[in-house]
Amino acid sequence: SIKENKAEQQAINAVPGIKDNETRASEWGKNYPRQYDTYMQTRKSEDITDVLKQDPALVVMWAGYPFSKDYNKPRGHYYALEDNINTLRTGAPVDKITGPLPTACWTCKSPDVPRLMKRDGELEFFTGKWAKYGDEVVNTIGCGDCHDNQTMKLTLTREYLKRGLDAEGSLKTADATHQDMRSLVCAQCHSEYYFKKTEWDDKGTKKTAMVVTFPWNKGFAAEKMEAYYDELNFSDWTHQLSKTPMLKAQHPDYETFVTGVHSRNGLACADCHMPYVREGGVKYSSHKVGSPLDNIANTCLNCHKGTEKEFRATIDKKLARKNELAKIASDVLAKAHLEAAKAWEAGATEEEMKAALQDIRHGQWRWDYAVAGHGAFFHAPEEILRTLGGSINLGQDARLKIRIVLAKHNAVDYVAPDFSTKEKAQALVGMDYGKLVEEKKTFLNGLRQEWIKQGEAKGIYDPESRKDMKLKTSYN
Amino acid sequence: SIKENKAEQQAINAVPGIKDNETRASEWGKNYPRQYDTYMQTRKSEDITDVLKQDPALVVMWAGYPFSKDYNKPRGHYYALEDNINTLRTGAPVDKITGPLPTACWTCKSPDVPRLMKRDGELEFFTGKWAKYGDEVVNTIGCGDCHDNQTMKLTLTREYLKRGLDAEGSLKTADATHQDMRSLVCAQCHSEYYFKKTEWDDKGTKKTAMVVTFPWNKGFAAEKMEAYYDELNFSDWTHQLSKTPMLKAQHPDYETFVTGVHSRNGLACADCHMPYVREGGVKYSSHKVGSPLDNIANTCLNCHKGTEKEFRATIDKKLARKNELAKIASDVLAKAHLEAAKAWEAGATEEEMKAALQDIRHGQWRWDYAVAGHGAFFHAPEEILRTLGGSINLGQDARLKIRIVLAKHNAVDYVAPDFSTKEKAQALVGMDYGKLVEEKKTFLNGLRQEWIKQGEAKGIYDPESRKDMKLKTSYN
Amino acid sequence: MKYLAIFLVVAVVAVFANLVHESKMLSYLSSDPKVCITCHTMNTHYDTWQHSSHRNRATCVDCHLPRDSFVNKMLAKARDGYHHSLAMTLKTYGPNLRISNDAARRIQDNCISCHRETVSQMLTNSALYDKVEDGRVQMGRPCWQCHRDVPHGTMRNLMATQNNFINKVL
Ligand code: HEC
Ligand code: HEC
Ligand code: HEC
Ligand code: HEC
Ligand code: HEC
Ligand code: HEC
Ligand code: HEC
Ligand code: HEC
Ligand code: HEC
Ligand code: HEC
Ligand code: HEC
Ligand code: HEC
Ligand code: HEC
Ligand code: HEC
Ligand SMILES: [Ca+2]
Ligand SMILES: [Ca+2]
Repeated sequence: SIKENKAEQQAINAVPGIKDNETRASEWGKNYPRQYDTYMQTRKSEDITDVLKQDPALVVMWAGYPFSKDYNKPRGHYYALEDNINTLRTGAPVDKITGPLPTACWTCKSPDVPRLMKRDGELEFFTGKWAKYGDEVVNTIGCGDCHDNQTMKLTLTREYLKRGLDAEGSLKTADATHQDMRSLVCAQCHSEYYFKKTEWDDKGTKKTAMVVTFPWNKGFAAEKMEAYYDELNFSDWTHQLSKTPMLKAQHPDYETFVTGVHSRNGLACADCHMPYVREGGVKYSSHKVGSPLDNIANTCLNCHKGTEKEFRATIDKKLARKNELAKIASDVLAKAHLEAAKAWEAGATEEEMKAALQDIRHGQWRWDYAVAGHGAFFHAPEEILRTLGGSINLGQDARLKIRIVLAKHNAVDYVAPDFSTKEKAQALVGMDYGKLVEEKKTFLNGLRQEWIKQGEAKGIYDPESRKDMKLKTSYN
Repeated sequence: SIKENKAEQQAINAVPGIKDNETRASEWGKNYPRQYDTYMQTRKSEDITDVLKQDPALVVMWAGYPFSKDYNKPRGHYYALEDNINTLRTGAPVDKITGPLPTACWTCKSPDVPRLMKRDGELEFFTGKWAKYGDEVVNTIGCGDCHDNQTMKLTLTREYLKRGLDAEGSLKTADATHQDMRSLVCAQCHSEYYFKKTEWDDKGTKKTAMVVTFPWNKGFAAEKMEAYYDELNFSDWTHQLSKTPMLKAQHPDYETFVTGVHSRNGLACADCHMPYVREGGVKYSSHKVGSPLDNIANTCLNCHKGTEKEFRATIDKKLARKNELAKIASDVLAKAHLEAAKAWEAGATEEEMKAALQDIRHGQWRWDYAVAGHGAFFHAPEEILRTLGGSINLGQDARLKIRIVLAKHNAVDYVAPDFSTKEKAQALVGMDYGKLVEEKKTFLNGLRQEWIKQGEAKGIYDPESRKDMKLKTSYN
Repeated sequence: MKYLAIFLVVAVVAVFANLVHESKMLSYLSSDPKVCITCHTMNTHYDTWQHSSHRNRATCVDCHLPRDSFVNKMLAKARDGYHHSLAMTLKTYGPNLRISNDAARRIQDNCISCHRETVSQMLTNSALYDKVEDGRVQMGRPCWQCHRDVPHGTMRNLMATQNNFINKVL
């Protein structure tokens, strides 16, 4: 009522009292119940969408790389840590030093990460295997990832973002405005990265850190990052079938967003993904970071006229356009890998294959850049379609070159085998999927349970953060 | 002052007194001086931009078709008739029955066309060679193309548009609103067309008309029109090099515009290309149909915030994206034609080539659809980039298939020759350009001059409409 | 039943009286824009108007209420006043208010009445057609399809005017 509104307008601005290094959201939430409640609602986005099943070509394209084992669409922040631990990508370590992945894989999953970086130093944090910190990284993405505990100001808790921004140059960290910060807190994680091998000296001991690094020195565009990687002669892995030195793009959400119309009009991620909501006379940011389409009335319609239905239709159309070109590209690239494998088998030389492999590297990079950011079809539709057009061209160029090699080795009629289901594709690349799942389950029932207990014992783990968690994976 | 304004207002509302079938703009202009003055300013857009020079691949892609001889970017409506007569495409007829082109080529160049359609009947109008009406189609695009002479209401003077709209179905002619009409008058000409061969009976004599027809029955998208043409087994010509039954897309401005964001928000062509301007106290429609960028303040900035510089930058970026993919596509397709020619030469069979030629047909159609509307990169950037992505894929698919055929005929190493300049490309397709120009000049100094004189004699020609006209062509 | 009826009547009167008091409803009879912002839901619109070219040219009622006759004006005012009060009390409104068809028609009439000279050619043009895009408004096309910023700007969420009239929790 009108009277209530007046009262509510006054009842605000409680003074925070949050301990340093507090990583438990429920503790912060005591002071900020509205933000906490909405934050906890990210668990409503709980469905697993298996991308490898949707487009099995990806299994072929990533052969020899963890992504070929398991890759899903993102869910709510509530699940970030859980999914990281459950994915087949992180494998089944049995102790602190078994792999396959490095500590860096925790980086974007928890506020325990900045805590550990402070405690152990950034280089030590990035040294060793993932399992090393299993009993320390115990809370999913939370307040401490984005806020300063003293002032509640938005803050960057990851140094590598600051280094990335400063190297890129168009927005130096020191110049970031409040509105910029409403995007940059997201850019800490929603950006393309690679692990930079860094030798360092720990009081006399030589160690090797795998430091999360943003490849931004030459710019944000697909071609610019490609040039950066080429110059370093960097590759994420060598493709199992085609032997191409490959690049993997991971969610360049921020980099593509800035090319889009909303960024050019001054919007930040939080404008759509954390819109202001009103309760009585009070407004606050919804911390239910998720699809803005769940709340079109309070996001799009703040600035646009039209109906929810119209906006859904517009977005569907954009998605369909992206999917059309992305599907062409993945089909072309998967075939290129298989045809290259055949060429090697038929006796092709490195010299003969070199140019084609370079095309595969660049073509697949562009495709990945365009699709790995799941929102980019909307954030930056034109840039994405442009990049996919380039990807298709390079992929086909590679196939043309390989076809000539095949002809020279008497295999001009080779037809790539069928990879139309996830199972067929996994069989093609010789993956023992059953075994991966078995090992993973052993890990989940064993070491993983230990981690929870140890976290609890140390008093850093927040049981609230996994309340009613159900095991949902692509394989169970 | 207010007094002045009132006076001006009365002048503008004067009752028109325009004769039926009046095609001379200066006569209409006596009643509507503001509209006439701005209309005459379309002559300020006078520069010829030779597209074949910009991208010589087009000469190869259109080999055997008039477009390979001469193709420029559009200029102002003031030049429509002039350019139609001057282009090498219309050749050098010597009398009323020499070709190469049909009467249909006048269709979108003059208000004399609806006059003749009324006088002779639509089918008679579309029968015979272009030169047949050289002394009747004498005034460039003018008032009578868009307005009713009694009421000044916007009106559709071309029946084929009505047939097209009704067949397509999403906007039936009878349902067109005032705002729709502000686009539909343009759609009479700014649409993709083909000449439908139509046998008819002229009081006992069998005649064949080439009727301008819009291929819209299945929809406006590139794929839909393609399906329409495929179903009819229609082709505009058979490619000189690759022997492909080709399709030519001409300026699908309207069809692509409707997929874009401005159309979805209810805008019409006239909103940007004929913005309201204010003189004294009254707003009227600028009839200087041209680039809205000449008047950003009255167009974009009327609805958008921002600076002229920002809008120019946005548009440049869109253009660069389109150009990037369009250049890839034209390069791929030109090579496909040359490689196909080589395959034929090496002894390929129809059976071997069939699938590849189908890919060329579809790939080039999509490219043409995307680029032939010169504003589509802005009107509908996403649809254009999507279509170009598909074009590149099909073009490369064709090349892959042809490469296999080449391999079978011992020509796997064939490299397409250089077509990097207009001259080289014309030489490649064996065009005697010098001769074309000579013949054209003879025509321009001979028959063409006759036409003007006869028009004058008949009292239908408006000398004002060519006041200070300078001969500008790509070849002089 | 009888008691229930009496209770209901009393309740309705009480609610209404409270409403009249709390919302300073009687002040609605004035044409001072400040009247409209007795409800915080109108703050954004007040604020955007106040920063607009029309600040010194037209008040809320100049655009939003009929200007043809005093009776129509008062009738519309009563209707809107009732509707808005009810919505305010029951909180049936969302973060973005949308102009009603009736109100759109009135506004357009008012734009035209002030700018009749300027738009006379447009009126003449539109008079030629029966089928128009937007049947709600005179001329078939709202002025604010082009003049998108007049006078409220394009962003009108009730929380859009930062910190002015509504407190942000921290
Ligand atoms: C500490 C790292 C981190 C930060 C900071 C972060 N994210 Fe995320 N975000 C993730 C991870 C990891 C996931 C995937 C979680 C999963 O699928 O388990 C994710 C998922 C999402 C999703 C998908 C949610 C769904 O329901 O599908 C959206 C949208 C999103 N983030 C937006 C944002 C925005 C906007 C910000 C800043 C306001 C932000 N993120 C900040 C790491 C982060
Ligand atoms: C720089 C930040 C960053 C790093 C480093 C990072 N991630 Fe993520 N991760 C994200 C973001 C952001 C998302 C959600 C975005 C998406 O996939 O669309 C995500 C999503 C996920 C998901 C859920 C979706 C899926 O792919 O199934 C898993 C699992 C995951 N990451 C595992 C890993 C592993 C394993 C590593 C190390 C190899 C890693 N992450 C390194 C930021 C990061
Ligand atoms: C993914 C990043 C992210 C996480 C995690 C996060 N916040 Fe926020 N928070 C934001 C952003 C962005 C804003 C908007 C700040 C602004 O515009 O001033 C914000 C604003 C706030 C505000 C200021 C008032 C408001 O609502 O705008 C409070 C209080 C707050 N958050 C508390 C929390 C608490 C408590 C948690 C943990 C339960 C949390 N935040 C987790 C990003 C985050
Ligand atoms: C804070 C304001 C704001 C919000 C919130 C907002 N937009 Fe926009 N949007 C803009 C601006 C500004 C433009 C640029 C066009 C213009 O100047 O009007 C734009 C352009 C667009 C376009 C045309 C460009 C294109 O890519 O096709 C679409 C579609 C669009 N927005 C959809 C949405 C959707 C869907 C949402 C909600 C998820 C949304 N917008 C949220 C301000 C906003
Ligand atoms: C103008 C509104 C708007 C802005 C600003 C915006 N987004 Fe989005 N975002 C969307 C929409 C709409 C989607 C599509 C949601 C869907 O498909 O359900 C989306 C999707 C996403 C997704 C994928 C979610 C999923 O589950 O597939 C991520 C991640 C994401 N955005 C992160 C970001 C980040 C990070 C930023 C800032 C750099 C940002 N967004 C800025 C509107 C916006
Ligand atoms: C009778 C046919 C016809 C009609 C009707 C017509 N056009 Fe054109 N238009 C043409 C032709 C032909 C040209 C090319 C003239 C040339 O290059 O000689 C052209 C050129 C143009 C150009 C390029 C001008 C320049 O300076 O570059 C624009 C823009 C344009 N038309 C827009 C429109 C719009 C908007 C409408 C409706 C309001 C319209 N046209 C109606 C036939 C027409
Ligand atoms: C359905 C309408 C229509 C028909 C039929 C048509 N044109 Fe055009 N013509 C246009 C439009 C619209 C333009 C301007 C658009 C553009 O090229 O971007 C144009 C532009 C031109 C130009 C100037 C630009 C250039 O290409 O050099 C010439 C010359 C021309 N046409 C010749 C012809 C000839 C020859 C024919 C018959 C084969 C023909 N036109 C048939 C509508 C038409
Ligand atoms: C290419 C199409 C086209 C041509 C050619 C054309 N007009 Fe128009 N004319 C329009 C459009 C569109 C309008 C806007 C009508 C509306 O919105 O009701 C218009 C409006 C008018 C109006 C109404 C007043 C106004 O300015 O809005 C007059 C008078 C007029 N034109 C006169 C002429 C005269 C005289 C000529 C020849 C010199 C001419 N027109 C040529 C398309 C054209
Ligand atoms: C929202 C504004 C807008 C609308 C509405 C619009 N256009 Fe355009 N149009 C443009 C802009 C901007 C350009 C690019 C001009 C340039 O590059 O100089 C353009 C370019 C063109 C060109 C190419 C001109 C040249 O010389 O290259 C033609 C032809 C054209 N438009 C016709 C149309 C037609 C027909 C319609 C309606 C079906 C239409 N336009 C609707 C803004 C618009
Ligand atoms: C199709 C777009 C469009 C529509 C609809 C439209 N206008 Fe305009 N209006 C314009 C343009 C463009 C100008 C700028 C003319 C100039 O400055 O030369 C303008 C100018 C004006 C001006 C003069 C502004 C100044 O700077 O002095 C007024 C007043 C105005 N319009 C009122 C209206 C009213 C009232 C309506 C509705 C009845 C309306 N307009 C509908 C496009 C439009
Ligand atoms: C009569 C109003 C109007 C005019 C005139 C207009 N626009 Fe728009 N424009 C819109 C609307 C409405 C949108 C959709 C976004 C929204 O809802 O805010 C839009 C969207 C856009 C966008 C974002 C979509 C995209 O394709 O990237 C750009 C850029 C844009 N306009 C540029 C221009 C330019 C350049 C001009 C002048 C040639 C222009 N506009 C003229 C109303 C207009
Ligand atoms: C009692 C509080 C209150 C006062 C005082 C008030 N409004 Fe409102 N108004 C509202 C509410 C609540 C809504 C939302 C109604 C809805 O969404 O159904 C609203 C909606 C509107 C609308 C959009 C709906 C429509 O009717 O078209 C307009 C316009 C409007 N108000 C104008 C005014 C003007 C002008 C004044 C001053 C004369 C005013 N209001 C005074 C509370 C108020
Ligand atoms: C110059 C004319 C004008 C004045 C003065 C004006 N308005 Fe409006 N108002 C409009 C128009 C036009 C719209 C419709 C906007 C739309 O639909 O985009 C509108 C819409 C509204 C709405 C509906 C919400 C919406 O965004 O559509 C409210 C509420 C409103 N006005 C309140 C006010 C208040 C309160 C005042 C005075 C402080 C005021 N208006 C002054 C022209 C005016
Ligand atoms: C009570 C009278 C009145 C009403 C109602 C009114 N205006 Fe105005 N408007 C004015 C005056 C006075 C000016 C200043 C005129 C001048 O300087 O020539 C003005 C200026 C303008 C301008 C030019 C300044 C600018 O902001 O661009 C536009 C456009 C305009 N009005 C449009 C509208 C529209 C649209 C509406 C209806 C939504 C409207 N007006 C309603 C009196 C009014
Ligand atoms: Ca990477
Ligand atoms: Ca055609």
